[in-house]
Amino acid sequence: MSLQVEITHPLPGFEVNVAFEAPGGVTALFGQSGAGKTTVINAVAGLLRPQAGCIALAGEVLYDAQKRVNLPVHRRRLGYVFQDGRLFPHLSVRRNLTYGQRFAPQGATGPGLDEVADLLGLSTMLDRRPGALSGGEKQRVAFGRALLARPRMLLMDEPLAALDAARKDEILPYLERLRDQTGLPILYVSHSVAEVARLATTVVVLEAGRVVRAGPAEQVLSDPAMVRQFGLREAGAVLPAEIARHHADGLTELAISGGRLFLPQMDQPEGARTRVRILAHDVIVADRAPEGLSALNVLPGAVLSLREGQGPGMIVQIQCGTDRLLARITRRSAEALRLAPGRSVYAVIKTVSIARTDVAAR
Amino acid sequence: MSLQVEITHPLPGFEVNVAFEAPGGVTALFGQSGAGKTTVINAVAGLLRPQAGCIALAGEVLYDAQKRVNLPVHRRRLGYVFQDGRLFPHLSVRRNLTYGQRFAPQGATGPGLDEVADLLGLSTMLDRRPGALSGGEKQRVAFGRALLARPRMLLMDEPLAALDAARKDEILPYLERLRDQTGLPILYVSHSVAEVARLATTVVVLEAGRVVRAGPAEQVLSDPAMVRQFGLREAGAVLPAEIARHHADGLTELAISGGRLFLPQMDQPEGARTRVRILAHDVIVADRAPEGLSALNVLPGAVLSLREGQGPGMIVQIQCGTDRLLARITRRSAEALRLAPGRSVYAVIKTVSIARTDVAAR
Amino acid sequence: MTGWLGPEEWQAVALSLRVSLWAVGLSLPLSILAAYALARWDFRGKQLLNGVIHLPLILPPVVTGYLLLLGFGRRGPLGGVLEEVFGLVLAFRWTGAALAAALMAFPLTVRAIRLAIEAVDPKLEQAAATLGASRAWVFLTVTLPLILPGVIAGAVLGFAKAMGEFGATITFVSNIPGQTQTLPLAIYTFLQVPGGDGAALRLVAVSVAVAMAALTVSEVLARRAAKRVAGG
Amino acid sequence: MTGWLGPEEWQAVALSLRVSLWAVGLSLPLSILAAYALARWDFRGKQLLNGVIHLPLILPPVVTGYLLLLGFGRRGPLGGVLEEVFGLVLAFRWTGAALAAALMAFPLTVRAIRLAIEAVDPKLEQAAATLGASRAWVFLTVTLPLILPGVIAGAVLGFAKAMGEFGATITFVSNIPGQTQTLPLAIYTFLQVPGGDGAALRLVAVSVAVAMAALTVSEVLARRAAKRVAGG
Amino acid sequence: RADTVTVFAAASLKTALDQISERYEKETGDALRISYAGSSRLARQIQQGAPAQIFVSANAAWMDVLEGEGLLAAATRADLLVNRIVLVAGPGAPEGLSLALAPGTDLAGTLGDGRLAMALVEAVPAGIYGKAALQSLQLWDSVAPSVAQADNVRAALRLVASGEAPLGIVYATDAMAEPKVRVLDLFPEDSHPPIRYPAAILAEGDGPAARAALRYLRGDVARAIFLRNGFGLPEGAPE
Ligand SMILES: Nc1ncnc2c1ncn2[C@@H]1O[C@H](COP(=O)(O)OP(=O)(O)OP(=O)(O)O)[C@@H](O)[C@H]1O
Ligand SMILES: Nc1ncnc2c1ncn2[C@@H]1O[C@H](COP(=O)(O)OP(=O)(O)OP(=O)(O)O)[C@@H](O)[C@H]1O
Ligand SMILES: [Mg+2]
Ligand SMILES: [Mg+2]
Repeated sequence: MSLQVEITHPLPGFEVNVAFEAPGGVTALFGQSGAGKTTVINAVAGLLRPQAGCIALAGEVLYDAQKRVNLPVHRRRLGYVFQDGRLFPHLSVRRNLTYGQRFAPQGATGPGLDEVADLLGLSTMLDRRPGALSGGEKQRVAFGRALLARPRMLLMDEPLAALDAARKDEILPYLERLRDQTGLPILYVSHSVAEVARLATTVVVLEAGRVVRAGPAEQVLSDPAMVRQFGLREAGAVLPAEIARHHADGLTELAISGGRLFLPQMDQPEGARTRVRILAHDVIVADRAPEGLSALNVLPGAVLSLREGQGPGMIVQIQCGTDRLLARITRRSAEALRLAPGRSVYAVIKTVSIARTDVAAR
Repeated sequence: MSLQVEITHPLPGFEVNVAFEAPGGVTALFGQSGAGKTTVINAVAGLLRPQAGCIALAGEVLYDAQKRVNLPVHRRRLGYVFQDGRLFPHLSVRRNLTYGQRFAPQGATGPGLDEVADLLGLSTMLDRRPGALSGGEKQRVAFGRALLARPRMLLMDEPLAALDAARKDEILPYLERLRDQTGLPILYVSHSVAEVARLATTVVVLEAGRVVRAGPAEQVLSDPAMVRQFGLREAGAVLPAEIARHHADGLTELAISGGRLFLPQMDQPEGARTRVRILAHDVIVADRAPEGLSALNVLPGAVLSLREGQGPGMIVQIQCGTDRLLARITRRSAEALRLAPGRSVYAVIKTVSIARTDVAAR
Repeated sequence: MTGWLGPEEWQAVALSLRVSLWAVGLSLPLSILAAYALARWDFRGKQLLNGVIHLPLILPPVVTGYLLLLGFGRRGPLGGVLEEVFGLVLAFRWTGAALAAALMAFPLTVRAIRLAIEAVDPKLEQAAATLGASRAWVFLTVTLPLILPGVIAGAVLGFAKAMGEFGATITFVSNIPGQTQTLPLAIYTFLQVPGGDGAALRLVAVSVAVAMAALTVSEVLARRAAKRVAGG
Repeated sequence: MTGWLGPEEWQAVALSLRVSLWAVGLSLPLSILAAYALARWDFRGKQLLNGVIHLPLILPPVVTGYLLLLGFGRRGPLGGVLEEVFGLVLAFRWTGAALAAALMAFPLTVRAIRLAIEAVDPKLEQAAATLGASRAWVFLTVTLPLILPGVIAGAVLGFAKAMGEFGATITFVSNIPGQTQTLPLAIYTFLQVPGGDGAALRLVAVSVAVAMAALTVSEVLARRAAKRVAGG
Repeated sequence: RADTVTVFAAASLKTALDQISERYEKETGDALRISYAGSSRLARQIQQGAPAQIFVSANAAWMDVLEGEGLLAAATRADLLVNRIVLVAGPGAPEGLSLALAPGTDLAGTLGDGRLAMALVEAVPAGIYGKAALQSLQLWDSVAPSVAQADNVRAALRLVASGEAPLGIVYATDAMAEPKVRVLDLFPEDSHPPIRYPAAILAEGDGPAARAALRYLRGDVARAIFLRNGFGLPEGAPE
């Protein structure tokens, strides 16, 4: 199931003019506040009628300005988690959650009320009305409501922004499973690179209404040119990996093209393919194999390029096997280590810095 | 200016029963979704009348159930940034922003409209109405509106949750300046430990309507017992520091009790006192002084305690001078390095991992 | 009680209730439809429709009554059709009184409901649509419950108006005891005779009591509906 | 045009406009106050107040007219006071017609405004209070602008009702050409005479035209006010 | 089998007709169902096919209209009653005021800034007669600005009775029934057209029951009641 979007829509001040394809899985829409993310999602949902362009889901045309096709909102069957909640104030939490069920087609399957309420921690408040919920609780209901409508696709506009870390950690794996097991495509807006890196198969970066970069998550997130969009702290590389072995002491050994990585126990079976994200600021560069360090992961490689930023830092791209790592170090260190393209170095990565949130299955 | 809160208020299902003091500066209310944060802030603002207890700001009683004192909302003069925006839909952005100005007392000073609009990136949309703003833009207007009302205190309920990293990075230093220069006390709800660590002088942790921990930010955030509340990834130590020297290559040298730390250029003058936060997962433990590493910061110390968690990781507390660092390493490494209380070790910290967001003035 | 009011007066009370309830009951769906159309649709002649709906309010009731008489009287074009096709006679029957009352109440009911509809956030209706609800379902499950307080307010306003309607009724269906003599007509009749003030006053009291009861019930219902929405 | 309506008829038109505008203008602040009290305050006797406000709707207009006559006539208790203290005479004057019209329009106006007030999210008012606005300021700067469409709707409903008011007016201030003979009274007079239909019809047309114009203007105003709120 | 006859009658006849109707029912077992309203309103309804069988109008003009349209049963129209108009004073008038109606009477001066209450002078019979009478006495032009027109004669009477208007012109029958007013003078009989209440059977409602009822209205029992209520009988009717 792939979603094709190609729309133009003028807004006072600037124009939204985007074209991208969401090939299934999770497509993250990323961009500054006001970049046009909600506008694009609204157009897909049918809540906004773009001036020109067309939108198609799995070959079915949802909207085509030229052919004058405009499938009504309720027949698009796209579960939309709104940025502003929009719960039905007159219905109990339970009836908010089950609202869409009666409209779902006969055969549609999916998680049940109990499962979703449990996951979202809403089981004790099913009989309350939205007026008696906290901000995060409201957002969770909105989330569950969209899920339970058995949609063909999910549209999520910052669904987790109001949630605390613990709750996020519960919901993210669920979203992953949803993506992997049901194949439900998801269009996902988030300001959190960590969330995007974990969930997204495809990343579309918007700036002032235009797509500045779109492609597979690994490529877009590892692109040193995108550092400004994601923020210096979030720059990093996403590498394909395979689960090599689960060790008895709770560590999992991953095989990447440049060597081995150890990280805390993962769920997937040995042999499974996965993805790891290594943040640039978590990588230490050494000119010799370090000894007596608590860091378990030391990968040999060669400097590919050096990029100076503003300030005292630089980004070093290191070729490790067929993959490219990013490391953020100070210019002072670069000089001390006499780094230059071609120089062979070791990348030192702490085990735990490849945290679970940053590992995603593909 | 200190805020005293001591209230009891029953809600269906559980009871909010909190007592804490916010001694000035930024007091962060931290807790899971539904813990009662908004309820507490509403009580302070006067939007909710607690069943029992009292609330006082700088000695002035705002509310006292026993003495039947209840200062009306508009005379409390507390700028409230709501979790749900609440912009005036019929007023332009400009008039939303300046709404509170006419009610401010004659002498009150503070930032002007232009300054705030600039800071918040709203200058180009002053004549729009809130209906024509994006989610993040709305939240920024709500923020500016509260600021411009020249309040005696700010109440902020997740003010930055809807903003992207770039915008946050612009607003956070501003909040810091506000806190430091105007001495405006702020009660701040956030799910982001990074934000809290950067801004908060005092942290109050709520759980199911009760205060489970309250105190100076350094202590609460560095408390290994609070790891569950903040999440494993956010565990770390917050240390007092002094700016020793600004180097020509853009690095700033900080003096802490256990040695010297290098980090990217800071704004504050040499000699200024500040705070650094060192996340546990950013610390590598070595049994000898490492060589040939890009990491600039190597602090000698001694293992104080080892705490095993679930999973393959452990938390090592290291005494460095008079301060205590936390390091998160794998059990495998701990065994390899034969770590035990008393053993002298080196803590290796990458320069850049003490990022600007995690440094706060006091 | 039966001693307090004569049988003819009880008849008037019962008739008024019947007329008003039918008037409100039958016109309510139409009022909701009209209010929805005015609030949410854009169509040619919308202003005209709005004007026509308000006519009974603007015109002196006597004129409305005469127009009804001309249109729905037995010799009137519409009256003839109704009688032939549906066997429904309005002129000089209580059914005609109900029509007059409904017509006079219509602008009030429509206005109240329209205001309520305009206050519903279309974003909620959009949300329902994204969940698969067609327009009709959105209306039934979201819009209607949300405007319930307004519908109740409109219905009661209409009921009160129907209970008090005089000019159009007496002009259209005359003042026939037991058939078209509603409370206000009976009051009027008593006011026409010397010494009738006492009887008129009693009927006024009944009229006021009924309307107050309706008001009170409606307030309670509306408040309950509103509380559901506010959440609690 | 002047040839089309006689001078006396023009007088009636002008008088009706004057009476209706004053009726609505003067009663509007009171309507807003009453609506606010009913929507937002809790006090003893609220139901009673609500009932009293609705009385003119419930009672046959003739009865309202008589009650006005008894209370505000020159010999009535209130009429005497008003005349002595303010030199304001209502009986047989256009001022009395305005009072009657205002009273009859009051329940309609109050209902409309009340519905609008109930639709305002109290959270916005709370937000204004946190910014330092006292209750009065909150009302002026937040509530009032937000209910503007409702106020306009209410005012127009009231105006239309005032333009069409007949029963209470003729009973209270009787029919004095040039002083109290409003349009509906003039129309009524014509309708009573065999052959007066033509003249009555012309006046009806004028009445309808005026009310339609008011309606249209109000729709435009209300839509503009609503659009401001919706944002655009 | 009891018959019910529907009568459309001028509102001012209510007191008398209700009494007659009660007697009629008692004596014959048949019932009268009477719809009281203004004559013009009833006449228009009859034009539109109202189910009336007998019409008693306070106004000959509207009966003429119906007759002209052929709505009356042939040869059933006859005047049922006559009435007089009087000048009355109420609590608003000076105590002990007396006034005789004649050309030159200072009616306007007596009123001062008070009002003369009448029924609508262009539309309602009592008002039309009153205006005609004042005109023939040459008083109309001077009092016209002081006239307060009520929508029916009963409302005019009420204005006088409540003291709002010191003087009023009403039917003699009304004046008699209202203790709060006193009659200052009768208008001369020749100062206005004769005040007659014609009654007729309507073509559509004609039948033995209607005929019997109208006969009863013209019979002795009814007449006695009418007289008791202050009405007169038309000339030529057997005393
Ligand atoms: N009705 C409107 N009229 C004018 N401008 C509008 C309107 N709606 C949205 N905009 C503008 O369009 C731009 C894109 O809005 P949109 O809601 O799509 O942003 P977004 O990417 O979702 O931002 P955020 O992350 O803040 O929610 C914003 O700059 C906004 O100000
Ligand atoms: N009117 C109410 N009736 C019943 N329960 C309520 C009501 N209002 C709030 N609650 C409950 O009180 C608890 C605290 O709510 P509060 O809004 O203070 O949470 P919070 O800490 O702000 O959460 P969040 O981070 O999700 O905004 C929640 O569990 C909520 O469900
Ligand atoms: Mg958005
Ligand atoms: Mg909250």
